Amino acid sequence: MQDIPIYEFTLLGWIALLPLLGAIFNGILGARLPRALVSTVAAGAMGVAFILSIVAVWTLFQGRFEGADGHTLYGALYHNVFTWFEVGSLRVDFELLLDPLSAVMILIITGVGFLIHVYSIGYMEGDRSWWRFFTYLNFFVFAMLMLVLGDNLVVLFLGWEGVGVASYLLIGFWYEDDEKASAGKKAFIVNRVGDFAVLLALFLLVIYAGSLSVVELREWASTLSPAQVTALGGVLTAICILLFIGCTGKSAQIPLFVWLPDAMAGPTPVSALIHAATMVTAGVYLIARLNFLFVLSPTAMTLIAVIGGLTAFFAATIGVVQNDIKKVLAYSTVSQLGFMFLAVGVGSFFAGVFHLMTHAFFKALLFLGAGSVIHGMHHEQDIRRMGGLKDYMPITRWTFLVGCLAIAGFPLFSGFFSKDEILWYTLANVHLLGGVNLSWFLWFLALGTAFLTAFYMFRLYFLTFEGECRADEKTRSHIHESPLAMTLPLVVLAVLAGFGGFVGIPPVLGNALGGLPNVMHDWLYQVIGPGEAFFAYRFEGYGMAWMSMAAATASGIGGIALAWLFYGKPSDVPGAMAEKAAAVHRILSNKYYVDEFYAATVGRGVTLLGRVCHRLVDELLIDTLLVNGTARLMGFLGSVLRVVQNGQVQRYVAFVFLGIAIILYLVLR
Amino acid sequence: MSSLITPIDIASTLPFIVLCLFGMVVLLLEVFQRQGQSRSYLAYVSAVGFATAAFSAWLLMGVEGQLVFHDMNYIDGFSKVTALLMCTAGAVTCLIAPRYLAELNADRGEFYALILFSAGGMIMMVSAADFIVFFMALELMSIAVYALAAYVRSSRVAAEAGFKYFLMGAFASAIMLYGIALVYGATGTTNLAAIGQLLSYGAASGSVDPALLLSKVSEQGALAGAAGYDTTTGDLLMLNYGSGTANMPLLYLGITLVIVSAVFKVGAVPFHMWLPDAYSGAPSPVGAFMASAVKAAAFASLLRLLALAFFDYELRMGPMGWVQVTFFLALLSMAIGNLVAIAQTSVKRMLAYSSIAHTGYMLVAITAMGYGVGDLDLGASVVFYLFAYVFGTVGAFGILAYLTRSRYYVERFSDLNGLGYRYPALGVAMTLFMLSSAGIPPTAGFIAKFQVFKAAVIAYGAGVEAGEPGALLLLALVVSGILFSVVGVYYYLKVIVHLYMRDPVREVTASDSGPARVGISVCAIATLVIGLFPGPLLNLSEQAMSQMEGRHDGVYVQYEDGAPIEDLQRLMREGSR
Amino acid sequence: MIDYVAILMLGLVGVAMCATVVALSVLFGPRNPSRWKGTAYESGSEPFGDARIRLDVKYYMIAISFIMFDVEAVFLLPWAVVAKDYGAYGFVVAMVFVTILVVGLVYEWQKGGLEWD
Amino acid sequence: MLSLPLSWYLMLSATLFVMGALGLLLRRNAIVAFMCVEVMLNAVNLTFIAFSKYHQDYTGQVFVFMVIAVAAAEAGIGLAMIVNMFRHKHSVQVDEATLLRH
Repeated sequence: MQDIPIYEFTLLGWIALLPLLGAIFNGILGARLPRALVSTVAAGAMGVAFILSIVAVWTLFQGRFEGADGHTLYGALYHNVFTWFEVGSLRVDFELLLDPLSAVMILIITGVGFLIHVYSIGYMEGDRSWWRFFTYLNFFVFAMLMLVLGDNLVVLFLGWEGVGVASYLLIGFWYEDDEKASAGKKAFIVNRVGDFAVLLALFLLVIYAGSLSVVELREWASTLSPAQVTALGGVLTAICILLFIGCTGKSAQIPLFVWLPDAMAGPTPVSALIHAATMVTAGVYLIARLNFLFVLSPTAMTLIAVIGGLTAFFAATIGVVQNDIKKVLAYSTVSQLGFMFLAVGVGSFFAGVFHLMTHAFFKALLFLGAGSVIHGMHHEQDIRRMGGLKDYMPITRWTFLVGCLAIAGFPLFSGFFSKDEILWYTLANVHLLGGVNLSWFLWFLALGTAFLTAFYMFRLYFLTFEGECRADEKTRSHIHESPLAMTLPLVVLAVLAGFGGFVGIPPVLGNALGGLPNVMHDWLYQVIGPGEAFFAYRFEGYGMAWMSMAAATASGIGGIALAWLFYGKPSDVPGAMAEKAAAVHRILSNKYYVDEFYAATVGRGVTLLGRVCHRLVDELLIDTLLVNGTARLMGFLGSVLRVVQNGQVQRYVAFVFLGIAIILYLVLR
Repeated sequence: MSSLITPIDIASTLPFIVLCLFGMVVLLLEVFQRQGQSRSYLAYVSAVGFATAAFSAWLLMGVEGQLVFHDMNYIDGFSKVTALLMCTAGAVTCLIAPRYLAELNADRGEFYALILFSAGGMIMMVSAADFIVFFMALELMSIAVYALAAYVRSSRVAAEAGFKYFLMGAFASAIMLYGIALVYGATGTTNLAAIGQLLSYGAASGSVDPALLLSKVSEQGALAGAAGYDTTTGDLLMLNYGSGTANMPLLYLGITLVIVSAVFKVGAVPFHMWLPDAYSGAPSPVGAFMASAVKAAAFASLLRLLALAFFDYELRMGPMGWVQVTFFLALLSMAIGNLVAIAQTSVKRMLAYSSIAHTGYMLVAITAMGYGVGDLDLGASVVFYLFAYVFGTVGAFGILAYLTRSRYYVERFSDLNGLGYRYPALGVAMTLFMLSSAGIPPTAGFIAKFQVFKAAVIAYGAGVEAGEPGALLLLALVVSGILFSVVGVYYYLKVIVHLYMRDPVREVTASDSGPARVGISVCAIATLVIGLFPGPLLNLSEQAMSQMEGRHDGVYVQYEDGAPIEDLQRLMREGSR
Repeated sequence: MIDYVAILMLGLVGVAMCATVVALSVLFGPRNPSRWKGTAYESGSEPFGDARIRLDVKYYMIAISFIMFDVEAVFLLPWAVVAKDYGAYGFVVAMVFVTILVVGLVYEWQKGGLEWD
Repeated sequence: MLSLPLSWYLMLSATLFVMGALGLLLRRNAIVAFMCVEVMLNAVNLTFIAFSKYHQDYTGQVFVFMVIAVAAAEAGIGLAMIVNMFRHKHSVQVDEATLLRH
């Protein structure tokens, strides 16, 4: 493919710098400044960064031209801050690069980030160390921008570590609670396990590609002849799988997904920004960024697809049995991330990034809505003690509903388009090592996931907003709609979640509607085109595409219907107000009856499966064995080994002798 | 007369001379000042001394590498760069010391004199070209540090630490001496480069005509000492070069003993047991000095020894080579250091064990350097690591010293609780040092670890190409290294957690001492700046390695026909396969 | 054989002289015994009791400074042997060496390392 | 003038060295343990002189001078250390110095 023109663009530096400046300012002075100023600085920095990003992307868009293969190309903007270090052949530039892919990312990061900053002003009101919160938040955005803008993988790794640190600090934000502090620690350490794999991959790239700059790596990969590819096959697969291990840590996939549910210990805006919209998608971004590398290793691609599919399904089953409003969303995030990895695994990097974007919209919306609910219910998170909130907080309710429809893939809502794309490519791809059978398997898995997603999301919705309020008197008397600072972002996000999907109309629909273009795909083509061109897809014509879409829609609506069946029954009978006792009784019996029915049918299987996954995989295997187990083992070993040091010099001397003896045996044997 | 001391001799040892002069001046100032007056100004005097020494070392940068003092000493890039390192460490130590000493009413001038003398010893040691000078300098360094360890007379712990450190140190130097004696016996010279040449001749001659070889040997002026032996006395299987070094048990015993005692000084497992006691028992500034300057000097001299004397292929990779030794030592050090550090409750002891772990990482690079065809330039990563490590360590110990008040030592983790908010700058600095030690970007430690592991991976690649045995083991070493550094994050994080996420258990008020603040901030800034702009320092450490005089891999011996020593080594390698 | 006669004679003469001296003192010497004269002479200190008496720390101090300055002879002796050949140059070098020693001595002196009490 | 073969000297010095090392390992009295280190140093001196004679090369003997000086210095510092420790715990038993451990 032809090489891409690159233009110097100094503004990029400022986009990344502004949040950092905000963080430094608040970090040093924040404690002594009035709250208003702190929040203004923090949110202001984000706002300006967002505007600058729009300018930058617009500039990129202006630079478009007709590519050799008839597609529109946009080139890239770069800004070389400085040369970080240069060792022999390896030269690491601290260089920021803006191409269509990173453009999408920075728009999401700064845009959604800005909204969430505004939201936080309302949500964090009255928190003791408010300045600390905004410092961390700004620092996180800076690190995230480093991650997506860095042209060199070492810079990317810097951001990769930075977001880890920021998320650690923010999860443990309310560190007075030991459980929350340790949740932060868990997240950080699990992520480090993934990071070491990434480091190894970088080393291997240094050896075999001789560079870590994405641009140069791309050239290197494009110049590889098939013979070389087969020769390097093992190494390439190793690199890709190592990178993917890093992604499973950062993006919470099997087996390292365990930290994300615990991460809900952090403030809700944090969960929205870091653990739904941006940081956790870093893995998907990395793979899309290096698609030219991954397509060279079908093994890795297959692995990614399978892991993604499994994660999506199992996380969904776990989500079904959660009762904490944030836990449900957490598991649904894991599940949706699984979807994205499924997408990139089957070679449709576009679908992955597209779903990344729509997910950023509706999941941020859902988290913020949940936050608004928690705010209104005075930090009640158990959905069994909610219900009927639609009367108390209408805005939250409607926006939340939009979010639910979007994630459930209800037609013409954003989630519908992206999810359909993923399902279609899963079905149509032919390059997975498992062959067509694997494709079908993954397709059904994804279909089931779509169904479950719709089900538990609307279970959540009905239990929270519909029906009678099950909160106690005291709480109920205080329930209120959230302030404007919180509802405004909700509305904006609701609009995005509602209509955001139309930028990526799938060909099948576009064709039917008279050649509507898939804007998103054309925009991203420059980055992911070559990768996608690598694969062929079966099914000429649109027949199967319609089938897939119909199936997806059906499963989504089916899930909604089932949830309504179980939880949406109109339990708010008019007479309820009259005789409360009877009403309460009826409600109770209703619930009881529903649960009976639920348990008697599909519910039991799903519940069981969910429970098993949760207990077995999550708690036992990961929590106990991998994380705590390892930590304990290390601590235990340490405390055993230190006993050897009994303080007697002569034992030290003895050890020296022992060492010398062993070495001499090694040497002179 | 030929043996006169030339100006270049004096000039090239200027840093050493400056330090010793300042040391003596400080001593005299101390004794001629009335009792009871504050001695803290001596800190500035000795800081100036270090600055002067560093400056003179920097002035010498122009001088091209050469042998001085009758082949006793090198003036080369390596010695200069390491001298800069020692001077920095010493200066910062002197800055963090005075208030601490005053708090423990141990405010006496000997402290600074001893620091100066010991730093002089280090500089001499890393520039030594001969075992005699090497040994003298080593002792000059060690003896001064023994005294420093027990410096605070009122402290039982310090007395015990000093005694243990001394006993183990003396033991180690006896072992090293015995090793040197055996090597001297095998080669007939104590000149490092000459030993290197002779040993590779000896190894090489397995496939080359001994007679020819002997004529070559006796040609070497530096090797006049070796010309005296006769091949007929076969009563010891040491000097018959005709059959290679492979059958020189005493020689190998000697080499092993020398390397072991050098490794002892850097505190690698299982020769590490003195280290935690010494570091944690000694007063914090001394701990800083021992953990930074002394360890750096030990590593630098280890590099020098291996590169000059023991870098022959047979000695490295042969069935009795030292690479396998460093391999196991590195693995053990990383494992034990990191694991035991987790179980510590005292920050000082945690730092001590973590420095053992750092030793392990650096030994990984040394193993890589010696592996396969052997690439001495990979040693640059060690030099760079030393810089990063020194700043982090001195800074951390310095903060402990900064927080220590009379009759209240800050040593346990719980003592740091909540200090991050109480002293923001201090908290940030400590966080930086911990992140750097954990190897998290954008601090110096990350680049350092990156360099070290990269060196190992490169050596692995080269080894695979050359078809060396067990290249995969090297990769395994890297993997385990990175894994253990992941483990390490745990206890470094613990410090940050205590700084920011625990509520204070008791009132800790820092002794706000100006010089200490300066020293700590220098370290903090250096840690960050090196992390962000490592370029210059990387080049400097590359220089240090590439400009090391008498490196064994260089072409320093020519035959009449001009064939370099490499031919011999290659022949010998093929012979040994 | 005859050579050994001389040695024999020498021995005999020696024995004879000792005997003569003792005999003379017994014959003419004055006699007034006291218990102090009866005690053994052991350089002033009491020869009885445990041989492993605990020595005063001061002894160690003196021992330390003695060793320090004693050993320097090791370096000055070879220099003295060749001092002629090296002339002024050698003298200067040796003086540098000695000066350093003197600094050490001054330090110890001022610190009071040389006083017994 | 009969000359012993080099190996005899080496045997002797090696024996001395090992004896010193074992003493350091086994004797509880700090002063004795320290004297054992001195024994090791002198064993090394013997080795040096033997080799120096074997090579007809004086480097070894020069080295011995240095070693003697260093040994003296170490004797000084060592005695000081022991005295210092004695001041604190009124015993010079090596195995009683276990304040620092684990």
